[in-house]
Amino acid sequence: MTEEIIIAGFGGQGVLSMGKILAYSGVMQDQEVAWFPSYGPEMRGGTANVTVILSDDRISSPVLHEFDTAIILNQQSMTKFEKMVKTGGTLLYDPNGVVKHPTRTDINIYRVEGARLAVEMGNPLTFNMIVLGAFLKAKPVIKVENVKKGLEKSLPERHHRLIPLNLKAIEVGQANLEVVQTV
Amino acid sequence: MTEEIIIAGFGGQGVLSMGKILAYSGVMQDQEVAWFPSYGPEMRGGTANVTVILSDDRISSPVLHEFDTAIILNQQSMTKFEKMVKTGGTLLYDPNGVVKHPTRTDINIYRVEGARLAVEMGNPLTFNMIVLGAFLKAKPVIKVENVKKGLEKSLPERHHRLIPLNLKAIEVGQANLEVVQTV
Amino acid sequence: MAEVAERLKDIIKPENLIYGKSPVLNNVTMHYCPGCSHGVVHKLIAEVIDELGIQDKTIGVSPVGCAVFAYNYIDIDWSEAAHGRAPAVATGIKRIMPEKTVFTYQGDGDLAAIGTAETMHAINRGENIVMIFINNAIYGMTGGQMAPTTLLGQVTSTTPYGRNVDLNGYPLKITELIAQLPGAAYVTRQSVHTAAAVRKARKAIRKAFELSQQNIGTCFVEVVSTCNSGWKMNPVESNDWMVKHMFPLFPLGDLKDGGKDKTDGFNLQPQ
Amino acid sequence: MAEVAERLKDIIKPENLIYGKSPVLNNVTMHYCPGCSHGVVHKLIAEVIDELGIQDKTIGVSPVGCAVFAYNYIDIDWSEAAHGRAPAVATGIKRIMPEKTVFTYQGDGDLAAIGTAETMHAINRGENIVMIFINNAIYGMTGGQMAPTTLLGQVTSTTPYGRNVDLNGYPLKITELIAQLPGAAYVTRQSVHTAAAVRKARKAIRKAFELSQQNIGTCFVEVVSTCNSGWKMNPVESNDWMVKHMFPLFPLGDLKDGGKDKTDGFNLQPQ
Amino acid sequence: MAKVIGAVVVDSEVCKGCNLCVVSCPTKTLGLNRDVNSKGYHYSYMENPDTCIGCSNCSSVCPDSCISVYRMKIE
Amino acid sequence: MAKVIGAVVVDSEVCKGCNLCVVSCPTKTLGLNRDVNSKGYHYSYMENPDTCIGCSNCSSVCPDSCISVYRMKIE
Amino acid sequence: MGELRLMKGNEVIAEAAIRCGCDGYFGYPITPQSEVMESLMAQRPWETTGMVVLQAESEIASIHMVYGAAGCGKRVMTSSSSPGISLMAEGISYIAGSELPCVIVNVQRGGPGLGTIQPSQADYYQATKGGGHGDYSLLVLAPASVQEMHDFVALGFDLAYKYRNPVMILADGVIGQMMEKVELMDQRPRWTDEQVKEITGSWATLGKTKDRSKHVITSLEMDSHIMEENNLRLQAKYNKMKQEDVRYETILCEDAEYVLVAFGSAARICQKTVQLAREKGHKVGLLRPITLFPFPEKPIEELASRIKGFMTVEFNAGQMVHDVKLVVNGKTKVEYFGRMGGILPSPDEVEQALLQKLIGG
Amino acid sequence: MGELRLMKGNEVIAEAAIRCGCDGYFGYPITPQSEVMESLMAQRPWETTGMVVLQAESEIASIHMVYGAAGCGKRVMTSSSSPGISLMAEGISYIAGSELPCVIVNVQRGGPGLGTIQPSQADYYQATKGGGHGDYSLLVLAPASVQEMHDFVALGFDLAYKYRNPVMILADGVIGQMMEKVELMDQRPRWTDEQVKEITGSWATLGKTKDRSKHVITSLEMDSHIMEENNLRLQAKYNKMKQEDVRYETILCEDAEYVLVAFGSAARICQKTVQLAREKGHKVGLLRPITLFPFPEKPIEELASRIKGFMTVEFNAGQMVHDVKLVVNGKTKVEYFGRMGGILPSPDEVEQALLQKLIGG
Ligand SMILES: Cc1ncc(C[n+]2csc(CCOP(=O)(O)OP(=O)(O)O)c2C)c(N)n1
Ligand SMILES: Cc1ncc(C[n+]2csc(CCOP(=O)(O)OP(=O)(O)O)c2C)c(N)n1
Ligand code: SF4
Ligand code: SF4
Ligand code: SF4
Ligand code: SF4
Ligand code: SF4
Ligand code: SF4
Ligand SMILES: [Mg+2]
Ligand SMILES: [Mg+2]
Repeated sequence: MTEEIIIAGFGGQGVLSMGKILAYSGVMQDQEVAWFPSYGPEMRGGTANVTVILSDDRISSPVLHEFDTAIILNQQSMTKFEKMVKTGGTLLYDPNGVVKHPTRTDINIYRVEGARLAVEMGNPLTFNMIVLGAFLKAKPVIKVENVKKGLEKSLPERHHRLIPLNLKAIEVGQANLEVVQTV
Repeated sequence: MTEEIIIAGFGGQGVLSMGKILAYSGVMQDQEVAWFPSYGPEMRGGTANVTVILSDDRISSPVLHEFDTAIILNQQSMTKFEKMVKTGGTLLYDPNGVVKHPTRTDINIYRVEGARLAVEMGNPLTFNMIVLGAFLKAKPVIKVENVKKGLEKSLPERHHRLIPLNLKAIEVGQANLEVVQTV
Repeated sequence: MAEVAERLKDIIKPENLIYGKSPVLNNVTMHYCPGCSHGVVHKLIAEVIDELGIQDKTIGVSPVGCAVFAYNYIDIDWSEAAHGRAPAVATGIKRIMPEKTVFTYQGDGDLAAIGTAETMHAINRGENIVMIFINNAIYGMTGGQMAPTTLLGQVTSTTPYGRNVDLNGYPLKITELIAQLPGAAYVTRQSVHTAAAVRKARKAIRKAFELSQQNIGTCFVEVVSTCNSGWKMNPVESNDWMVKHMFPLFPLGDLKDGGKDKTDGFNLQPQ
Repeated sequence: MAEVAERLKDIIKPENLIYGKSPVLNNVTMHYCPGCSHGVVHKLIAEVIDELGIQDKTIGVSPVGCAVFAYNYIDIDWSEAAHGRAPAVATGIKRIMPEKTVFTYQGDGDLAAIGTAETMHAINRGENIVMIFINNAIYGMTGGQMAPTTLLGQVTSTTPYGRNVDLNGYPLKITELIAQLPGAAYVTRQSVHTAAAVRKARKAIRKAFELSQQNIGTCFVEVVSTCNSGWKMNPVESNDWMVKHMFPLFPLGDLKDGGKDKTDGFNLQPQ
Repeated sequence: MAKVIGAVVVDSEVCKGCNLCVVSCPTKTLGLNRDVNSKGYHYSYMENPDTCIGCSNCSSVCPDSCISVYRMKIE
Repeated sequence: MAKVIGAVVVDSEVCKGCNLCVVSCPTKTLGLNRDVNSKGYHYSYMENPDTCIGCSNCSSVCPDSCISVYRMKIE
Repeated sequence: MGELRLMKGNEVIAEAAIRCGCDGYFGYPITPQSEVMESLMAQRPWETTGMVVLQAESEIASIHMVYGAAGCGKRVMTSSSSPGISLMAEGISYIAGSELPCVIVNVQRGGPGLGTIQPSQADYYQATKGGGHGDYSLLVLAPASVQEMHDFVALGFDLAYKYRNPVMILADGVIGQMMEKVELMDQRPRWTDEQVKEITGSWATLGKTKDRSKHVITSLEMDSHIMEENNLRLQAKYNKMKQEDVRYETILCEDAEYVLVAFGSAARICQKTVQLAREKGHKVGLLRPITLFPFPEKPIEELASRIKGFMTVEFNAGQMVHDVKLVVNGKTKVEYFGRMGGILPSPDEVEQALLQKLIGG
Repeated sequence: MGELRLMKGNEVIAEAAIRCGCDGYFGYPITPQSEVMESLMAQRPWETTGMVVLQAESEIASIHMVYGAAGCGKRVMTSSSSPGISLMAEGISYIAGSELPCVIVNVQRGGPGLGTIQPSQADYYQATKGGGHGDYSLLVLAPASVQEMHDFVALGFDLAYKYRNPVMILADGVIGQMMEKVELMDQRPRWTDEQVKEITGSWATLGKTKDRSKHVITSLEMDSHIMEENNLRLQAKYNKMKQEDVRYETILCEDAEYVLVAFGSAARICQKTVQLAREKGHKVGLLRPITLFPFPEKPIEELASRIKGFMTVEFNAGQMVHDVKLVVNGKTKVEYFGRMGGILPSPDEVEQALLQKLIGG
């Protein structure tokens, strides 16, 4: 099994750390993983994206021109990455950041109202975990228990008290996945 | 005509400037010339030598392994350069600086008591011009009038008053050349 | 509501405009973080260039640091400089075109760490340039590492437990040293955290550029600044932190005025 | 005549020897020009190392400059340093082997021109090293070019008409700046032109090495020196010239004593 | 006595919502908007448009030069 | 009263004839030799061997450490 | 098995340095590798292993601090990115000339000049042909994974001490910023004073004791004949490296008709290209030089006589391609494909280039 | 005919700079080239032509002063020797990246490190393969006589402006310290403000007037696509140099069976070797690259197909030999002979090597 994922959005949306948790969870279930971010001084307020690869085999290129899954959190990223989803692949997006909704018919499309749900949860910082939950519902490539382990490993001790909140957010995401189309 | 000369002695003996005047004189008679010194921080009190090449043709290598003429002013230089005179070539030396006199039999050997004569002239700085005079007597590759012109060209204006003294020294050198052997 | 709109319409007329964007600033949104002091200082420089009417004779030297893109914002000719070398670049420009007004714009890492030699020597030669020094006690551009002016105890990404004198050395009060260089003409330390401070800083920058027209030595304006991203505070907190922690070590005010030193003291003794 | 010889024989006995060549000096004739101050300072350093019994724990850092071969003369372990970088090299050595005594030996070109940043920052960090600074107002090694400390009016091969402030800038009084760095523990300016001066200089060097054992900051000894070759005078004239021309700008004496500055002033304000 | 009244115009697209103008206003005229601009910043605006005295403090401290200040005397 | 007398030994091969010892001697004991050593330097020597008081001034200023100073008290 | 972690390439450099018993790190911030020093500072190894970590005032100071500390026989290192490495050119030449062992990490970004902070491999020449003056070579290791970032620190020190020569780890922004799973080595103790003395006691500046003559760390030699001997000694050392320490990896080269040659992260991309090409039936292999100096000449020579062509893939204007050509010496085709400015070609883009330049053409 | 003088190579650099109307020189002393600045200072050109001469605090400052002044469209230069050139690596990369014209003289001495002040050609790689980071090339001229030291200053500026690229004059201690007869060019005026504006007005920092948008001298570009374009533009320029500005000299190559390849003072020695060998009946010729970049590929390629072998003669461990091999590409033998450490081989020593390695072997 190899899952090649791009997560893309604004700098402040927790894109990189969502990728990190995903990657760490992969480690927890003994997979090979690669996490490769865009970087630069423009990250302040600019766009950010990260490629995450989970695989049972040795991972070759961290640079990809097509993805199994694209998780898209703003319009710029939609413009850039919709076309890079493999035929039959998956696109998950938060409609709040998006003006032009996806138009491809050869891929699975899901939505999650991450931003709105995060506000409802009373903590905008849960946004990325909600989206992660939705993704795991759409594509259960990682077991939630491994996400938990991943969180434990990746968060510094002093932030461990936040883990329950994060797991709750994942649940909310899982519960709120909307299917737009499946192929 | 090509004349390849090495002049070698102590730093303070005016070796480099003797070479310079020789080279400038060559220019005065429309020859090609090259003047190539040893250089380094060790020049303070250490040895100094300069290769001077006068030629009617374009000069190739400034680095030579044998010379038409060696003008030798101390023992170290004798040790180093006696063997580098071409067969049939010329070695001129000042015996005052030398313990082991030259022993080769296939070259012309001359001497000039430059140091002693300079003291006699009342000006140790004339030493190198005396030696130059002796050389020109032994090998008249340069006309004295061109040496005069060379001096005029190479000395800064304010030192032009020293030219007569220098020319006098050349005369003294010419008059005091001692022939040791000719082949 | 309509009444308010009416009233505003009355006021907001071209003839009532008393402060707007300087024409020497380009219409480009700056890449700086919200609240960054760089933006304020850029504005002041643009205003001064405009006021003095020297847009066509001013060459800026932009550094490596957060202000690396300064050339996108102030509408004059610019030369980039490698990290720390702005004073050398400015020297080259000014010496070769002495009729121009040349200024550098440098951060604390740039001016006081890697560029220390170039800074000290340009000023000691009395190069007739203006130097604007943005002291935000951190390396903003590269993500908040310790700068020469970082305070003892201050947390940065390379002093995560606070700067410690044994491990990291002292903060460097480079402006105090510069003020003693004979080639310095005018050395001042300013800030832009309040409107009053901004007005004083503008005056100082204007004075530096004015003096620079007289070729009387190097004019040096330090601006004690904030880097809220690097400091991990919001802009308002940053200003408070700066006032509380930085001002004691870097007190505002003029450090030198009146042109280069006389040469007497540096000459050979008379025969 | 015989009587004299007899008398001398009486005096010249091992037990009457009161001053001879230091055992820490190698038996190699130094390459310096006759009368060069470098030789005297080398001797003093050797004597101090001998007196303090620290030959086996002292590492010297030799510069690029006339003293580039210092390692041939003083019988200790040495590291070369690229031009100007001795303070960085010494920092590396001292930080990695804090139990050693580490000193740099640098000329004015090395320490105050190309090496300005390394000099200022090593001292500002308060590196626990000794720095010996030979200020002969010229680049001896390369044939007598202008140095940062060359006086205005002084003739060198790159200021053949005398140093001129507009063309060449001011002499740099770097020791005065160094004395203000908080990391400096002891800063003094000495000379070796008379026997009395030599004795004072030896004391200063000894003090610097002694203090250095206590790790209380950087100890810095400037020696105002002659370079008769570069100055184109004989050694005796050179000393006179130095006294007359250099001492007014570079007055002898201590500039700082008592260890690194307290850290209070450099700290964050208490909460 | 001549009274001075003022008003400001904030370029809300350029504003980064740093809040520096808000705290620098002596008359508490300004506030950050609940809405965000296209870059997601809560931009500054005249919360109390009546109180502005046109002192240009806000504009002075604004790093992004997005405030224009207008002032007029009224009798 | 105890008088102090001195003497110096100059390593004439190492001496570079710089003259610094000569001018530093308070008793004019030293002078530069007319002869030169193998490197061509007029080396320093005790011109007036009687006058040396063993003060070691000469040795202190010598850049080439070629002077050894001896001193003894005589009654 | 050692501890498993998910780490950034830059962070793992720091971790590996501490764990392999490195004595000191001297550096200056620059993107994309500032995390190396930041991680070290966060870990405070001076309180555990005793490792020294110092933020210098510049890259120049850093490299000369390394010079001083390496001269004491200690295992020290620095890291930087392209412009910073350029500033070290003089210092690196001194280190090579004085035969000091140390590790220098270059996490390359795009040049020339200030260029871009995006990844690049344009310092290949600088690393392998001596950016500084004079005849010298670094031993250059090119990691292609976070695991190799880890492994090459310890390996780098081993080789540096084997040859008394600076070792460069030539990484790039991709490997520096990427996170992968990495197996960490167990903590090794730093060399004890006794070990340092045993290993480096014949040359290091540890203080001149009565029982030996002084040690001098220097590259200076004014006697031309001795200087030439020094140069010859260096050259002999480089030849020895060529004999004993060439490292490379081949993937599917046995039956290959076409071989991609790529190092570092470009090789990672090519790995996938090989897969894509094989899926289409093209017999493509990959040769990945791990040591860029000494360059893997033998395997290339062997392949040259039996394959239809090589194509190097580089994030630069074509640098390593010349080293391949030198080895191939006309025996088969050698092409180059590359991108610059921080653009990373995707595996299929490389595949297309391969088809165009070699297979199709 | 111009004025004839007997001058040192270093001095003539200064003289030529003044006479060709150079606007500024920024430098720092280092043997064996300090006479360049000393001669300039003695001549006081600021009082005659208005040329600026400044002794900087270091080579780093020098090269960045050049950066600033060159950005103003002025014709400026610096000179140094090997270690000093290494220090300029970052600055040179910036100059190349910002496409600034200027002349940089390297009077090489032996390395690595402090090495020796004696002559060397060991900076060939540094000069031709980019000592600094990133993909860039200098146009490199290698003078073999004092006359060429003179001529290449003006030529260097012409080429620098033709390409908006830094030009390096790669000399060595032999040519720098040697005196030969030289014909000096007549004094040319410096460019007037009008000329500067005409020639450089489209890019130089002359002050932004209302009629144009601002000029920015920079090598920075964060957009990868634009950065790649910048890189491609540079590469196109280097290709143009290869088309239009290759310079070399051949001596007795028409009927040669063996050809020596040497540049700079090594070529002078080889000239005599050719003579010696011809006297003994060996058909030997000499190819002297004058531009080291762009390298004279065509003439070597042509010779490669008809001669029995090349031997490069270099004062280094064998650097240019690789460029010759790359061109020859296996068509004939390519040998190298060299000396290091400041030792200069004599013409007969080269002859012997030639006999041993090529003719005899
Ligand atoms: C030679 C070199 N070293 C390091 C860097 C990385 N770098 C870029 S900006 C900077 C320091 C920025 O700090 P400062 O000068 O204080 O400016 P600020 O961003 O704080 O305004 C550094 C280290 C570089 N670009 N070049
Ligand atoms: C990078 C570099 N630049 C320049 C030089 C040449 N150089 C050698 S010593 C020196 C200066 C010597 O002057 P100073 O430091 O005052 O020492 P002094 O010889 O006067 O004792 C210079 C410029 C060098 N070796 N390396
Ligand atoms: S990082 Fe700091 S200095 Fe840079 S733009 Fe942000 S606040 Fe300003
Ligand atoms: S040149 Fe000057 S500093 Fe150097 S040895 Fe001679 S006198 Fe001393
Ligand atoms: S102009 Fe003055 S009163 Fe009006 S909003 Fe701005 S700061 Fe407030
Ligand atoms: S100061 Fe400027 S950028 Fe900041 S909130 Fe006010 S208007 Fe917006
Ligand atoms: S010891 Fe004193 S008295 Fe004796 S020679 Fe020396 S200086 Fe003169
Ligand atoms: S001081 Fe020393 S070197 Fe100089 S003359 Fe006297 S003994 Fe000789
Ligand atoms: Mg800063
Ligand atoms: Mg000096």
